[in-house]
Amino acid sequence: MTEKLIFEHSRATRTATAQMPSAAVDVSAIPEHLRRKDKPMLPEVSEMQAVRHYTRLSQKNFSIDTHFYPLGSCTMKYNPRACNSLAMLPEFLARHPFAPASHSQGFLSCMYDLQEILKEVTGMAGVSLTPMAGAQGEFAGVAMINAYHKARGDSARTEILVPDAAHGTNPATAVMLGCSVREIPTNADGDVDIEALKAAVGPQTAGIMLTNPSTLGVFERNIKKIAEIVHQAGGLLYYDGANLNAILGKVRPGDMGFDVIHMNLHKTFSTPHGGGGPGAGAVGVSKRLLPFMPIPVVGKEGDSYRWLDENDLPQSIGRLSAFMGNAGVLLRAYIYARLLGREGMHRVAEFATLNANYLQARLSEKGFDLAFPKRRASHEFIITLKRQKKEIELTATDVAKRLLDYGFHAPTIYFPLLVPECLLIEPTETEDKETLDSFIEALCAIYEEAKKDVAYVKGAPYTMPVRRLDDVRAVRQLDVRWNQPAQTHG
Amino acid sequence: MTEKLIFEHSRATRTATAQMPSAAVDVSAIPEHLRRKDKPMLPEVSEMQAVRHYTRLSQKNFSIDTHFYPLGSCTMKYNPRACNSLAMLPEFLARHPFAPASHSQGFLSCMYDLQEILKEVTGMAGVSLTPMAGAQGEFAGVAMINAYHKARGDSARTEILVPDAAHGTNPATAVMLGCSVREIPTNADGDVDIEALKAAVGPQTAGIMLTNPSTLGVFERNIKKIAEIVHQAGGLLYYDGANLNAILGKVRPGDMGFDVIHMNLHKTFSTPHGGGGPGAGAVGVSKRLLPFMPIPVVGKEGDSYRWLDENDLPQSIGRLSAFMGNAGVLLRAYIYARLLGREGMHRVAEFATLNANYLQARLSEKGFDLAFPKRRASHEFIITLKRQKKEIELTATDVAKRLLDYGFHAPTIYFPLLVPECLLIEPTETEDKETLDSFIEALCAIYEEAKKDVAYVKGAPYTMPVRRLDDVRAVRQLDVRWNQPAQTHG
Amino acid sequence: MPFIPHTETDVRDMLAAIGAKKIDDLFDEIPLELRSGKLDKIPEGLPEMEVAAILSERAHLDAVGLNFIGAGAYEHHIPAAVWQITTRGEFYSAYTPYQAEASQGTLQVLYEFQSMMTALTGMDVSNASMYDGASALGEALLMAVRSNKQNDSGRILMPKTVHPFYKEVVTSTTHAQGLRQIELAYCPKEGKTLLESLKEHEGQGITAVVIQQPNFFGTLEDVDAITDWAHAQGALVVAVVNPTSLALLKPPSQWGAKGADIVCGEGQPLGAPLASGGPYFGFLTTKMEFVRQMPGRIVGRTLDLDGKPGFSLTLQAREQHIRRSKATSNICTNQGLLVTAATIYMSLVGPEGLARVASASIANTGKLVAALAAVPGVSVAFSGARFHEAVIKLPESAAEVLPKLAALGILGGFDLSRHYPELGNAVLVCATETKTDTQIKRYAEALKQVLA
Amino acid sequence: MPFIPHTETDVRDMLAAIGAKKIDDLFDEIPLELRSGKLDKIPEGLPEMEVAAILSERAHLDAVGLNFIGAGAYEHHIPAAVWQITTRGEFYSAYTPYQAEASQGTLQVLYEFQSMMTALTGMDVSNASMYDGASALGEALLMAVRSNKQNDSGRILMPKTVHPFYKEVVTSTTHAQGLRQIELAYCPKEGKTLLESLKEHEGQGITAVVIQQPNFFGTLEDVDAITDWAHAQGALVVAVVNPTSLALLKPPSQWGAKGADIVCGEGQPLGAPLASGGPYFGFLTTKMEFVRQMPGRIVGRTLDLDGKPGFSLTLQAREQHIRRSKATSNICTNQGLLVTAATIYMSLVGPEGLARVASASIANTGKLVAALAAVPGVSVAFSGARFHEAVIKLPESAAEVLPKLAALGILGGFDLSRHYPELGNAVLVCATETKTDTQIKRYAEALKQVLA
Repeated sequence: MTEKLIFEHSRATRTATAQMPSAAVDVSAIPEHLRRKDKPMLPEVSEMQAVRHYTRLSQKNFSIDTHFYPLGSCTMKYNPRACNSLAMLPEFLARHPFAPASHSQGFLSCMYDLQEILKEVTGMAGVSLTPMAGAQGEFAGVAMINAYHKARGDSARTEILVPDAAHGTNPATAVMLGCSVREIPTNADGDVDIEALKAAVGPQTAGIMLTNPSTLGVFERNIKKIAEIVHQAGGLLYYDGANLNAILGKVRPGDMGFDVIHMNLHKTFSTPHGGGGPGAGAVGVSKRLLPFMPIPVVGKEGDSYRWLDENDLPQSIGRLSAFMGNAGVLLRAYIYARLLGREGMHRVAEFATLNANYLQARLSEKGFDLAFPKRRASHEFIITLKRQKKEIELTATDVAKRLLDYGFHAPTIYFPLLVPECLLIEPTETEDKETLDSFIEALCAIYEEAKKDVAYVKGAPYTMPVRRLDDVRAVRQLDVRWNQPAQTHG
Repeated sequence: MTEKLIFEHSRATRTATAQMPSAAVDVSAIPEHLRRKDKPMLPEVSEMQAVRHYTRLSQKNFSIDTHFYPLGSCTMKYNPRACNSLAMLPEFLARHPFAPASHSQGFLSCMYDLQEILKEVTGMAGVSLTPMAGAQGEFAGVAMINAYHKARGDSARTEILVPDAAHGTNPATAVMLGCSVREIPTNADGDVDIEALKAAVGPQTAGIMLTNPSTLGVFERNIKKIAEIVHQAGGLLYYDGANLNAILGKVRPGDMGFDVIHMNLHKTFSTPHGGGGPGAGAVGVSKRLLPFMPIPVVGKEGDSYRWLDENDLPQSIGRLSAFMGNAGVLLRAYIYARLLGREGMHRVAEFATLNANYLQARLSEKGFDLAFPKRRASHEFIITLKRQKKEIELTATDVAKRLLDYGFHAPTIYFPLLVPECLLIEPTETEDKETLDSFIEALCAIYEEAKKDVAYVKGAPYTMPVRRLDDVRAVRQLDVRWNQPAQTHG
Repeated sequence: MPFIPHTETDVRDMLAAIGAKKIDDLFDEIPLELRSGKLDKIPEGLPEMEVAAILSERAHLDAVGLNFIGAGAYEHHIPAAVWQITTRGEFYSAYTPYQAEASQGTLQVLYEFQSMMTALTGMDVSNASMYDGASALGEALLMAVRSNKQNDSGRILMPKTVHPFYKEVVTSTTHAQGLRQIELAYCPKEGKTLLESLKEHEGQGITAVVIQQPNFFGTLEDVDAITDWAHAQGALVVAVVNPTSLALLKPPSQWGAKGADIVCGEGQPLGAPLASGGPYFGFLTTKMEFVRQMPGRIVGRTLDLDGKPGFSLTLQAREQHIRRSKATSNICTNQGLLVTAATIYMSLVGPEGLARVASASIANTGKLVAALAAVPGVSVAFSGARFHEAVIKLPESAAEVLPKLAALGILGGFDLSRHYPELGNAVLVCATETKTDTQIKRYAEALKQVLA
Repeated sequence: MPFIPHTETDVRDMLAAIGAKKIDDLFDEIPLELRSGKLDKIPEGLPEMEVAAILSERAHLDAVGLNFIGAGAYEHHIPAAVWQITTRGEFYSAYTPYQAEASQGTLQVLYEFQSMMTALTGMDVSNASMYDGASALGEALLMAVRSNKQNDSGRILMPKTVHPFYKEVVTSTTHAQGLRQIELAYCPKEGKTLLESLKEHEGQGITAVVIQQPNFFGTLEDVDAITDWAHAQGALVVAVVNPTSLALLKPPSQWGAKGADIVCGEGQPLGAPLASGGPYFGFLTTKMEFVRQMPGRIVGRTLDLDGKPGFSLTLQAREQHIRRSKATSNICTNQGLLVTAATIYMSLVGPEGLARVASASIANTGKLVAALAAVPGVSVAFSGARFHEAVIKLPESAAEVLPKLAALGILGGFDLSRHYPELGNAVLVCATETKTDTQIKRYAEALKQVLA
């Protein structure tokens, strides 16, 4: 059933009275010329209308709490409910970001402990929690690389190397930091082309941004070699920690030779994705980058904790948010880390990898083409529908949309860009075997449907609140806000 | 999509590990012959499996938060979300029922205030909050009537009068208290047959149980007369407060001459219905019944509050629950009362009645037959499909089921028993006019559908998780618990 | 006007449709002399912000101490998921599933709940809940009278070791129907029902024998012997059990040769917070032969028009809205929301988790008893095997000691002197899995200090 | 193994399907010398019950005082419904709506949010959120450079009255792309930007002028004059606004003759708790002509195959996952959950409620200022009209006074001495609608006591 817009429930003077202070509005303190004359077009609805509207809207979402959601490279795993309720304890919610240290020891101790945990799992020398998302973590990472070279007077290093399989954020970030970007090709097995890398490095190399396992779902086997090449050329290594879930407890970026890493805590540490955020993109650094970490960082002196700021880290790349980033997300990550503990962390990568390899093996057996058939899956893997597209015009989009009808969120499609008609599938460790088996059955069933009548599959989804949406129209006839019709309002 | 049973997700040794104490089980303290030998068949699932299962199940419910729910005599109005969050403040949740008064002043003060508020709105002399539902409130009420007569040595009074339109709980309650029940007929306009009442009263009359407005959705106009007749005969008047939402702030049971009343706080005071409870059935009494109130009651001495028990009320009818009833429900009712306040309470009945009369007028205009066309609706009213059943075999059940497809919960059907093919419709004060208009349109549309093809309507619902269920089979092939198939467990 | 969506235009249009001039006209059937209208003592309505401030302040007044009270309400860990899901609007704000097709969520939860309760108790059939444990016992005894065709005297053997407030509730709710409780004594050394005390009731046409396991003192009763004796006498056995304990204790279905006939109890330990005593829920299970005598809602699985399985209320012919004065009980509203919480709780802890909760509670109570008994002047009352409660004897009156402990932040237990004066200065204590060694030590040290 | 559902049987079967002997074999592509495996410093995993105990204890350490700090994060009442709905699993645990058909809930919320933010700011188009207010300002300025074809120098006029941490974040995030901030002085008497200070920048090819309204001191700026000056210079106007204030203050679209060009700000006042500074969300709105230079997600309404309206992400060609190094920004994750909360918040308070919140906050801050100024030695720094913050001057250093107030349970404000040493012992204070007269009095009395 189509849900009206909240504005369509709006009627002039209708209010959720319990949500308004009792006193009438008095604008006498505001100079006449600065006053608002019109009533902003916010909805005028009753409390129940708002509650019912948004409750009903929520039901139109797929989510981890309701569906298998194997969105590759997004690590959609179970978000423990305790992380939410404990991070929302009234005292945590009421704490002002500028509350004095005397009123902050509880929160600061959690942040300090989280820094220590992240140092240990990544093998880095220091951690700053402040970046508010992966992309901001990347920004911080490249900014530190720049600051490092600059501090050494090495001002020629302005080029960032990026494998062509990288997340789009990598080159975008480098550009935001004034760097130029050079792409390094990937070979047929999914590894970085070492010869091309050798040819690319030089005195202009600021560093390389690398995801490992790569977005191709495979572990970069030449990582030591790459580190050697880049380091020898005077560049630094940046680790895009988007895929940390694949290696937690198995191998540490610090041990692989990386100088800086960002961690998507909303992936590996299972903070909620929230329909598009908030995330948290903590950064870890090797010793030589310690002075450049973004502020604030939490320090411990004796038994008490305090913020470290520009006085403590005068070479810092500075602040990335007005306060200290997504504090509540960080609390959730900390709670998750305590629930998991050492053994739990080891098992994350083990079972994420087990699930991915199981799916990969079974799907291959069922006749789907793997992008990298000779490789182990990491925590995710890719199937390509190149053959199906050629034979019966079945596309990745078609399969994705039809999967929704089978009660599964679609995998990531058309990413990485290198693999045609690809589905990047990441089951995560929290899904059970029965669910994986049902997913395999669904994919096989869709393939059979398509063989019989591809048009039917192309018409999917059929059971969602809407059918396939016209994205071209969305751009051409841009409708990005509600316009008040004359009759219903004011 | 059919949702498996939680047991079908179960696998031996699967656990939600974070929910278990760390220590392994040790049964050495239990004598061998008292130990359990088998593993109870509780589900063995992961935390996410449980969360996903019950989240998905929840989506299969209609509820106030998602749908218009005009279930007559159930007062399905908006349950303010603040009532939930404030009643669940950690300190309230952690308080043990036997915590000493020194650790209970907050909770006790809320209960005391609620008693006072309920006294004021009902015009009664005293209130006890302890009954856990309407039916237990009725039980307490009749028990007090019995205790009153007994205390006066009037042991012959063992008959309870009940109008034939009464809730089924009324006669059932009287019987549980060892009384006999005599039904009093209702006249064509929905009022009690006064002559029949006169004929029925006598030295055997313990009292009368009356709902006003009655379950027929109309106000009993002869209430003063009835009170006079019963009181003169030596009986007491019991007010079934199921329909208090119709009269809040307009007329008080105490002023109408009632001796005892129960209030369904989950109706008038908008505590949640919770899929079938918990409710709360506080009782109010006139002066002469004060000594008999069920315990505990909250008393105030100076600035402090304490429980009153059998020492304070030695003639009490006793305890009805191990502790003090549904405390958390009472807290919610108290919070609601504070949000509403005096003005808000006046408006409850006004707008509940406005909505009901509007719906009644519009439906009548659209050709539906009212059960009591000459009467005002109270907070609810009845339409009867007697004519439609005769003409096109359209039943109340058919309309109810088809309404679900239109996105509306059905009204109460086949109650009261006196009116054939009836729909008892209670919109409540929290629904907006647009919703009422859509509901009218839906009823009209269904009628039109039925005129064209009644079989189609009889096949409804079509859009729910299941189609119409076989209730006869449910009784004949009783399946009231899951039986473990041999292969999936242990 | 909190929660009322009507604009002035709406009101005007609606009154016009009705044909009334003003809202007050809609009340013109109420005799004028009855119209009150004033509610002077009701305070003005407040915005949510101000009500929240008042409630927070009051909540803080109930400065919560370290709780060692049990006595029928037990502090257990409740997984965060339980109430986050239970309070979802679709569970929280729905009503009794009268329209089954639009209530499959609640109905399936209830069916799963019934399955879990029959699994825990070992019985054939469960209802969808009662108000609380005490009222469930009342209903169970009324049901026993209806079910025991051989002995319908209404005479009930009621051990003194049964929760005293349960006995009071049974009196309040069953006395009018002629039920009479006959007390059974307990062994002053072991704290469990004296088997010898049964003999005097042989041949008396007893309708039912109640057995609470563990009993109010936390002690384990000789359930086999009492059950077999009762059955030999033609009496039914009504078991009152703690559901947590059933993870480790023999289910009532296996008591004696034939098992208990009706099982009831307080469901609170399964996911309901202490919350000042409610809302909790009672449970009731029985043998299939007695199902039609069972009060309360029961959910069954059936098929829809397409042959697809679904759930609905069943056996409604027993209930008051159909049978009116001939119903098995007047109960209609039950504790559905709490049952939802309990069902989620049991799914999350599973059989192993519940066993660990029970085991850790036994262990902690053992530690607590040892720590308290080590305080000079304090002793343990009973030698019988116990679950997670115990009676300790103090050298001074509990009415003196407990407030002093409370002042130190320790809620030290339930004072037994009113209900069991024969035990002297006795207190019932409890330490569930939530208590740590440090906290137990804190109690012992506080007691030492208070008694010093 | 928290959160892992695999049984031993599952593992065996899955390994068999893969053709591996043990799980560790699946990592055999990782060079052996890199395999770490030890995480010695990570504590053992704990059950939820124990983690809850630890977190509760820590939360209590942050003994919360009566808060009079604002400085960019404001304590407002948040309706209970907001977070009860926002944390529903379907909002909480979904991701970016890549599959629009299975994400209509989130998409419609975002569309409604965009509509509300354009309504509040008066602009044509809004994105679906940025990380926070400070980073939104950085993005707004980068956007201004891309948008201002006439003046793309990257020279930005930045009043000293803009939040100092916003300026720091702008430096951190835009410096590498060549943006340079040029400071504008403020009037020491009125506390707002000196219009005269603009003159010296005429003809300098300024790209954009930033105006924060109300400014960091809580004072209202002469937005019309500055806006008109900027436009006359060919500069764009980037407004930084408090969304609550827009219920009463002229929207940026109406500043001067042509209105601001880009509007951004911190969304926290709209339903996000203080929560140690995050997660909050930034908002960004602009004129339609600049939409393709806007960073971040944008949701559009379109039609489905059946012609039925629906929502999807649109204008994705601007974004990094398509344009990579040529994207408008690297931002992808935004603050969707907070936007959900804000959208529900705005629906619940509506235009009248938001106006009352703003009005009550102005009134309370007025009362607070009066009460504090009555304390001997304390004065008000500025005479300009203000919103809900004010600068007060103390007779002693704030670094001395504030901790003493904190010890009395009063969080007395933000110490301005580091960023504005010229103001002496100055503190920025705030009293929103949540503060009562009693609480304001408590602050004044505590200050009196501390200064005595």
